[in-house]
Amino acid sequence: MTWALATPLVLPFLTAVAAFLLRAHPSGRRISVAGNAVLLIAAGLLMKDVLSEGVIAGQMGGWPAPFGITLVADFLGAVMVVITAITALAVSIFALTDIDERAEELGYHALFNVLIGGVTGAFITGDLFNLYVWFEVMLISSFGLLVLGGSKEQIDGGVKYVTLNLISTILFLSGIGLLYGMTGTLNLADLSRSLPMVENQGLVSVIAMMFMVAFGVKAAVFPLFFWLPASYHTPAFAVSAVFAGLLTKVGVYALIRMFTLVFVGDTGLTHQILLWVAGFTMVTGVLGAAAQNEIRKILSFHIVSQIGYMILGLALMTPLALAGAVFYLVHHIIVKANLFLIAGVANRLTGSNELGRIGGLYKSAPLLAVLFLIPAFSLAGFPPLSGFWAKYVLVAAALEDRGWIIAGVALVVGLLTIYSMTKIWAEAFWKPHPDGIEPALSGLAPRVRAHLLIPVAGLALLTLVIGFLPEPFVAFAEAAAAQLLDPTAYVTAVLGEAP
Amino acid sequence: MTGNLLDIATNLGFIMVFLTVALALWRLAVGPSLPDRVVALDMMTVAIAAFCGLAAVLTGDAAFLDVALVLALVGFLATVALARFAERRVIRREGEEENGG
Amino acid sequence: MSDVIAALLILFGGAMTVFAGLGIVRMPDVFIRMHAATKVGTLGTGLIIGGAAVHFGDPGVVIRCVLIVFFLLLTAPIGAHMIGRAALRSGIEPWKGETGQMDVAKAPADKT
Amino acid sequence: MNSIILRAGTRYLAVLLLVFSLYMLIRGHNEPGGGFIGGLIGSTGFVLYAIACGTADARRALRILPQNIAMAGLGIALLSGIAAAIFGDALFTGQWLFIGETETDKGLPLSTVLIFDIGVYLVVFGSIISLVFAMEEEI
Amino acid sequence: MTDARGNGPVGLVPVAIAAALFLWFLSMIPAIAEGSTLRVAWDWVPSLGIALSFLVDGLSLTFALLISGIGALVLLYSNTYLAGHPQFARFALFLTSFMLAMLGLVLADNLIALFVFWELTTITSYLLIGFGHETEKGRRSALQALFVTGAGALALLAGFILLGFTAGSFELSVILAEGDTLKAHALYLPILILVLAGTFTKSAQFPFHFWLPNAMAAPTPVSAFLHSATMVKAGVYLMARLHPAMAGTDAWFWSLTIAGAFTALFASVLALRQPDLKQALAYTTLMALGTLTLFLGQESGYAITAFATFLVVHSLYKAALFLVVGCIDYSSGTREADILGGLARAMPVTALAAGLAALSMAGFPPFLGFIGKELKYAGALAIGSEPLLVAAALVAANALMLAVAGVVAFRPFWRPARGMLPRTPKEAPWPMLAGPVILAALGALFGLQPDILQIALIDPTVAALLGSTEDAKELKLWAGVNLPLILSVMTVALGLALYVFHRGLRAALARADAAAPNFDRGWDRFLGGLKGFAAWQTRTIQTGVLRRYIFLTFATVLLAIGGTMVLRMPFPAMPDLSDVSWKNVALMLVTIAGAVLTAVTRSRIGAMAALGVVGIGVAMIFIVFGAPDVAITQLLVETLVVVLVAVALLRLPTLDPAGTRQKRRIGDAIMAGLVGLVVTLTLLAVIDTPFDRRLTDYFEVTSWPEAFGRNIVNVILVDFRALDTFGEIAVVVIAALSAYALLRTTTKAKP
Amino acid sequence: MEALLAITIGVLVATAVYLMLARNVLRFIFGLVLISNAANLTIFTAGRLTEGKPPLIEIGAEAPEGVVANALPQALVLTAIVIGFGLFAFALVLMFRAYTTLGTLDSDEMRVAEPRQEGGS
Amino acid sequence: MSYFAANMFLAAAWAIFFGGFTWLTVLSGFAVGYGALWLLQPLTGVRSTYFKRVWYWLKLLVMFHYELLVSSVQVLWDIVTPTHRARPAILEMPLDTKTDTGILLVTNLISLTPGTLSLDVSDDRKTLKIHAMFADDPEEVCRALKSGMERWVIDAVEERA
Ligand code: NA
Ligand code: NA
Repeated sequence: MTWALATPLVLPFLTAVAAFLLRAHPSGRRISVAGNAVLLIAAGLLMKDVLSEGVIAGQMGGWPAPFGITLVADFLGAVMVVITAITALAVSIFALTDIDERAEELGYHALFNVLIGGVTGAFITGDLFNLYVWFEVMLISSFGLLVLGGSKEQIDGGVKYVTLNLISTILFLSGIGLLYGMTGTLNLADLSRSLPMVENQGLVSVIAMMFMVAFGVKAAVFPLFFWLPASYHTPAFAVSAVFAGLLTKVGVYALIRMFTLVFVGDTGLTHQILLWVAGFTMVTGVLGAAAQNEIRKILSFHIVSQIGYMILGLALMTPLALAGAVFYLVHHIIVKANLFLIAGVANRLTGSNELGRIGGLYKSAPLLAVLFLIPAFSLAGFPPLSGFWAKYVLVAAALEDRGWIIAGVALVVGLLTIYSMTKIWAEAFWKPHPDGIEPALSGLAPRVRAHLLIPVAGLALLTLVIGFLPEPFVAFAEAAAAQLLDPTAYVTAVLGEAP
Repeated sequence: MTGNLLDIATNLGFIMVFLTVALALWRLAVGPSLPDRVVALDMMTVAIAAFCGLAAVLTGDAAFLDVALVLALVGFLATVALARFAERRVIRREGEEENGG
Repeated sequence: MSDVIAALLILFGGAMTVFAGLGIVRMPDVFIRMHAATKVGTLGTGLIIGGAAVHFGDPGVVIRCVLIVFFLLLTAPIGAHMIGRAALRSGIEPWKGETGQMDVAKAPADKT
Repeated sequence: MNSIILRAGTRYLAVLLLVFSLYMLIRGHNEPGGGFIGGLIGSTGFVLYAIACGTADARRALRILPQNIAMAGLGIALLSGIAAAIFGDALFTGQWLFIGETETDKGLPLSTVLIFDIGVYLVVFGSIISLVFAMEEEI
Repeated sequence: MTDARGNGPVGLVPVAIAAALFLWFLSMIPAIAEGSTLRVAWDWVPSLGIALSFLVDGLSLTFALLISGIGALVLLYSNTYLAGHPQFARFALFLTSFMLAMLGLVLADNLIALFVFWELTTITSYLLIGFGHETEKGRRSALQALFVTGAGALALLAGFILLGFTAGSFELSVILAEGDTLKAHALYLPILILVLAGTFTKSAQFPFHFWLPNAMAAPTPVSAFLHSATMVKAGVYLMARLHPAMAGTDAWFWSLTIAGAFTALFASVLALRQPDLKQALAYTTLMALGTLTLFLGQESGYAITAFATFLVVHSLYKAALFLVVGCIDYSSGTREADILGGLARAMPVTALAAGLAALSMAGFPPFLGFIGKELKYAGALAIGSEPLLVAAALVAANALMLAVAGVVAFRPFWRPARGMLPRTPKEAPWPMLAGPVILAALGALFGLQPDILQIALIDPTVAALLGSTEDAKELKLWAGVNLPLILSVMTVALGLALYVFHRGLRAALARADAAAPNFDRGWDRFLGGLKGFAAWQTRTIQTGVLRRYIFLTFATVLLAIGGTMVLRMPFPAMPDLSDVSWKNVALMLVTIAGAVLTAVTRSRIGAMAALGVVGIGVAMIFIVFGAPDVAITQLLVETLVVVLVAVALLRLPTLDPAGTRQKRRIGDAIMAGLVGLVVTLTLLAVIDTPFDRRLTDYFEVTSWPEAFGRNIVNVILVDFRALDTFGEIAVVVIAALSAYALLRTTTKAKP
Repeated sequence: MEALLAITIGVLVATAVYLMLARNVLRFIFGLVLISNAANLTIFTAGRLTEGKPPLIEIGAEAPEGVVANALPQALVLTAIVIGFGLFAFALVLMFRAYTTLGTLDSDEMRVAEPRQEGGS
Repeated sequence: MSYFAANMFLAAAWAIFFGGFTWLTVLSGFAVGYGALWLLQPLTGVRSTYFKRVWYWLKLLVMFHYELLVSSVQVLWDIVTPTHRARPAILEMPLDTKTDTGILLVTNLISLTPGTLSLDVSDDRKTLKIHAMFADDPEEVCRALKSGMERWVIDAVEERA
């Protein structure tokens, strides 16, 4: 059982080492793809176990909890691992063409796979300090990936990304220290049991806020999101796709985990603040997007905006709302990663991502147009695509909870999302190319076309599947939400029955 | 009695080492030249080795001598690097801009 | 007995380090300050470590102490050389003594 | 760095640092030291070498690309953790072999834990060297 | 518009689908006419109570027949109209998809399923309106339609969700039975407002009407289909659908009546003002939608019968006229009313169809339009309050409609041309004529034989709305001399007068319109305002200045932690300083001195060395408190930090290069001090709590016996928490690789 | 004693924040070093302080004799120091690279990724 | 170096013979072994500088520490007294030492003895720059260093035919 948990964590690192040592050889990049394919299988097996057994936990090193490090997979953790593997596989295929040999020589595949390892680790660890370690693994590899290529934009964006994320990291680390000082433990399940026993509950709230800010930066919520729009449009497309899909969502995941499992003693304060944060994040993000004229900048601000939806689910803390947050997480990763990949294809065909300088894709690259419309309209929340269900569940949860205003905000932000998506559509696809060129996919070598379109089509297909057959996903999200709301199963799986 | 003497000596030793550190700190803050600051830092590094020796005596645990050992071997690396900086900076200043380095 | 020796070594070593400290504060130019730091400081630390060696007496510890002193003696002069060389090459004029030239060494102020 | 004194000193110091670092690595399980500290000390040897004699010489002395050392170290550390699977244990469960074990004495311990620490050593060693070399080569 | 070659079988497949569907729906008429309903359902998202359920009753069947029937004709028409167009395939795909979505909408029994289809019509219509996407205008119109209807749809979604919560189900068949509880519920008014926001935008009711005329940028068949018979009627359909559950309240009555009446009148006036035939028709559509809305506000049998009848009438003649305009455009190359003329000779069949449809539209007997109009007046007069006012509005609107009918369908054919036509007109090919002819003919047929319509569609529709067919009023050409007939006569007189003077009127209207608020320009202002606001907001938040970002981040930290402290935490007890020794104070002072020196020095090496002091101070703290491993590591790392910085500084400029005097940063200093204070207070509170040492106790007793190591710290690192260490070395490797890559990667030249 | 360290940490944080708010990114780097030290000390202090005795087990003993320093925070701090070093090294190289590429260390002048005309104040 | 190895071996054997490694056993074992080897030298037929070099090393160590002590006092005095008696100067001393190790030792030892500090060796290895604190007579300082410290170092480390 422990290996079902450990394998998805170990695989990316093995892949990274192998791909790095063979980086001069063509097989290096194939290892990356193969490794991520195996990762997907491992993630699937983990999911199978979780589906059949509920929460599963394993002690690394064989040391019992709470002394050794625990890996845990509940529904949320497992689905995040699966979605990570899917994204990683898609992006690693895309990278076959998108990443040049120079970057590979400098260790792109190692950076990428270690990033995936860090993300996976963050999703399945049951130990707070270990979570910090995986956050750092993720962070440092994202630093590397972000600036790989070394253009001025990348360096500039990198400076902002790095500085602000480092502040968050320090805050996280200090918070761990303080929490340890109060409870003497680092195990999340153990913290869940110990914290209510702490006499100074006000102090617990203070530390909770510390974590909220630390993860808030990672999740890019208002008013801590500056680093994201400053940097996400600068790296290679494969890189920004995996960033857009996964990175902020790890922050969201951490917020969900901490504020359902550990910090639930003062929801009147914490979750009320989260609600405000959610609203402002949605609005500022979507307005930020409306002000942009570059595809990836638009998409970047939308990441912020949609993080707000997920936080909304957490803030409401009802079964339906949490289910919405989980569903939104999964949907968003697929869709957003895909949109960044498509931005990459569009860039390759038209030579830019500036809306004013491109166009004509609808006429000459209809396949790409279809592939864009699916995630774009899904993001905008049009039915019957995945984003509709995500938004539907959250809005329903907000209305159910009599959160009229926040529901209204969520809906209006959805409308403005439509505005942004159609702006891209109108400018990049409908409008003729200002230089009169007709950018066609057929102009690409078949190999290149395959590398670019297989992942895009695959993710689009997934979006359609979730959209048209949402029931298993919704049911799963509801089950995951139930686990989050009642962490008994989680805690028991790690520590055994309460004494 | 002798144990007491050693305790007193060690504590005095601590005072003196701290005094040294404080003096070095003053030089470090004041400068004025770059090599002056480097000398001060170097002095502090050496003082820490003494500090480790005192800590070892005070606690009766030789583990702290390991710290001094590492420091003795590695401490001067910083001095070397800074000294090289001071030197190269001058070379660069001659070759390049006035206010460079 | 050994503790008395150790105490004396420590006291003497401590005094030496203070002198070294005073030296780098009081001496008129960087070269002379280096004299103080490199020699007196190293000596003081060496004595304190020696005191520790005497206190423990255990061969393993003594060897460690000898090594510490040895390493210090090996590295301190190299460091001093590097600083001195840098000072020399950055054009710091040595102070010529109170009877020779009364003004304090002209050290180019560190504007970096 | 064109200093005969430094270069001459480095010749001895670098060797000393390397040997010392291995010593710290091996004894780390029982006394202060271990893979991190060992790796850090070992790397300072080569850092010193690079400062004194230039990175070209230092790279020649090292022979292997430092990034490869670091990555290999990561692989070694990981494999030492995965090795537990052979014995049916969880990831990173230490596997011990005591050579010449008797009633009273445990004998010479060999373990995956030590291999892990060696991996840590290599990672720290290789990483710092590659970083410093690259930086040195930039100026 | 290209040659008439057609698109072969590819183009005919959609026609066949539509025709088959039409026939299938026809086959349902007998059952429905008998008063039964058909319902099928599949599970879709049972967890959320959402099913793919469909209900066929009079109302939905009427709509389904209109949609599939007109759909088949329009698809046939466009097969020729767009023959050879490179994007015909996607056009046909979108149009067919639209038709299917529309059918789903009117047949759905589940609110959420209905919403899904509702939005599908929005998307497909967006793509259809944007068919002329190469022009700025085409794109603008598409966005406008999407945005306005999309906005309404979001309100609608909220309304549906609340409706579902209130009724306990999303199934319409359940909700409609819950009408009384619903109307009594506190959420009734919000639900009504939200639902009407959706329907009014979709059906282009004032003040959301402005997108519809712009949507005429779509190819004419699209206009014929979407903007006459189907999509715009989705809102009307929904109001009708919910009529049994929601109608009967004052809120319902007044909002529908006022919006409907105003839209009808306002649109008819503007219709006359349009020089473009298609635009003119678009405004008459608005008028029709207003009228339909108006009737849905009532509950009387007259009104509902009028609604059902006019629904069919309008669909038939409006689709026909749009297609006729398409034919005119196709053969002559223009749609300008001021130029066109004398087409009757060249295009006799078209002229015939146009004439029939126009007479129906104008409400002359014996066309169905006449019956519709009579019922309208009867319905208006049956209104509970202010019937005359409503009737007067309708008379005016109908008179204008008559005038417009003349402008659109009489003038171009029977009056001489007033300018050169771009092409010599000739009759359009038969696939294009089939539609207008059949539709116009049906208008005449139903006028002469209203019973067919009454039994098949009108009665069941009325039954769907009012619960039984008893309230359905009879459709007949001659109902005797009554008030409606008198009103009709007045209408004709007024309409003819308007037609005669329409050119003068148009000029006057143009002047008046220029002075009136222009919603279309308002849209531009809205978008501009939105963009401006977005840009302002983004400029304010996302300044691009790193210092601001960092400041705000720390401000958030301060606010979050400090604020919570104030709200929740007792002030920490006075710390216990009894165990403080001078040595510890000295350590602290060294560390603090180093830190302060780092902050204030202007010398880089000074700062570096001061950092070294802090490192040394911290290392000494580790030594004093029994952490040799940590102290060694700290010193080694500190050394490497100094080395790295010293190397980097060789190429970096001074901290405050010449000319940039470092400003005194009092705000920053206050912020920094407060953050430091908060940290200290938190830490003081933490160390004031009792400490639980069980993890360490466990490590201490197991380290040697079970993990065979005497250095507990190392055992924790390589055994108890090896996974942490593994992650950590991964960080180290990647940091090195990243830094290496950063140094070696080449800078791309930027344009 | 912990209280004394709490004050020290507060000062370290304050100076670090002040440095991080400066225009010159090199100062940010210095602040980063300081604040990392503060965070490490926080963990160390939160695990409570024991003067003297390192957590080592004497030869022949099964467990440490008497009260020794808390080993777990030490291990955590050690990990954090090394991670912190990695992050620091990267950040330093990044700033270095920023200077060689963008020609400035003044963060107010770093306006390539978010140019003035669209975002700028 | 084989003599050195043999000597170490003898010292170790001696120490084990006397019951373990303590300072006394190891040092006395080294001394005894040295004597034995010196006596046996003619029998092996190998002429070696080993015996002389050990002697020179010892002499270097002793003399160095003596110098260290003497000059320390001198410097200390200058630090504690309010006036600076020092008359510093930078001297250039010609170097006879050729090997890197020799240069290292000479410069380090010069640096370690108070009053003098090696600053730099010229690129041609011919001259050493020294900062002397009490250079009332620079020639004399140079001569003392050459005949003292440098001589001892050359004797100890440099192979001479
Ligand atoms: Na997003
Ligand atoms: Na959205």
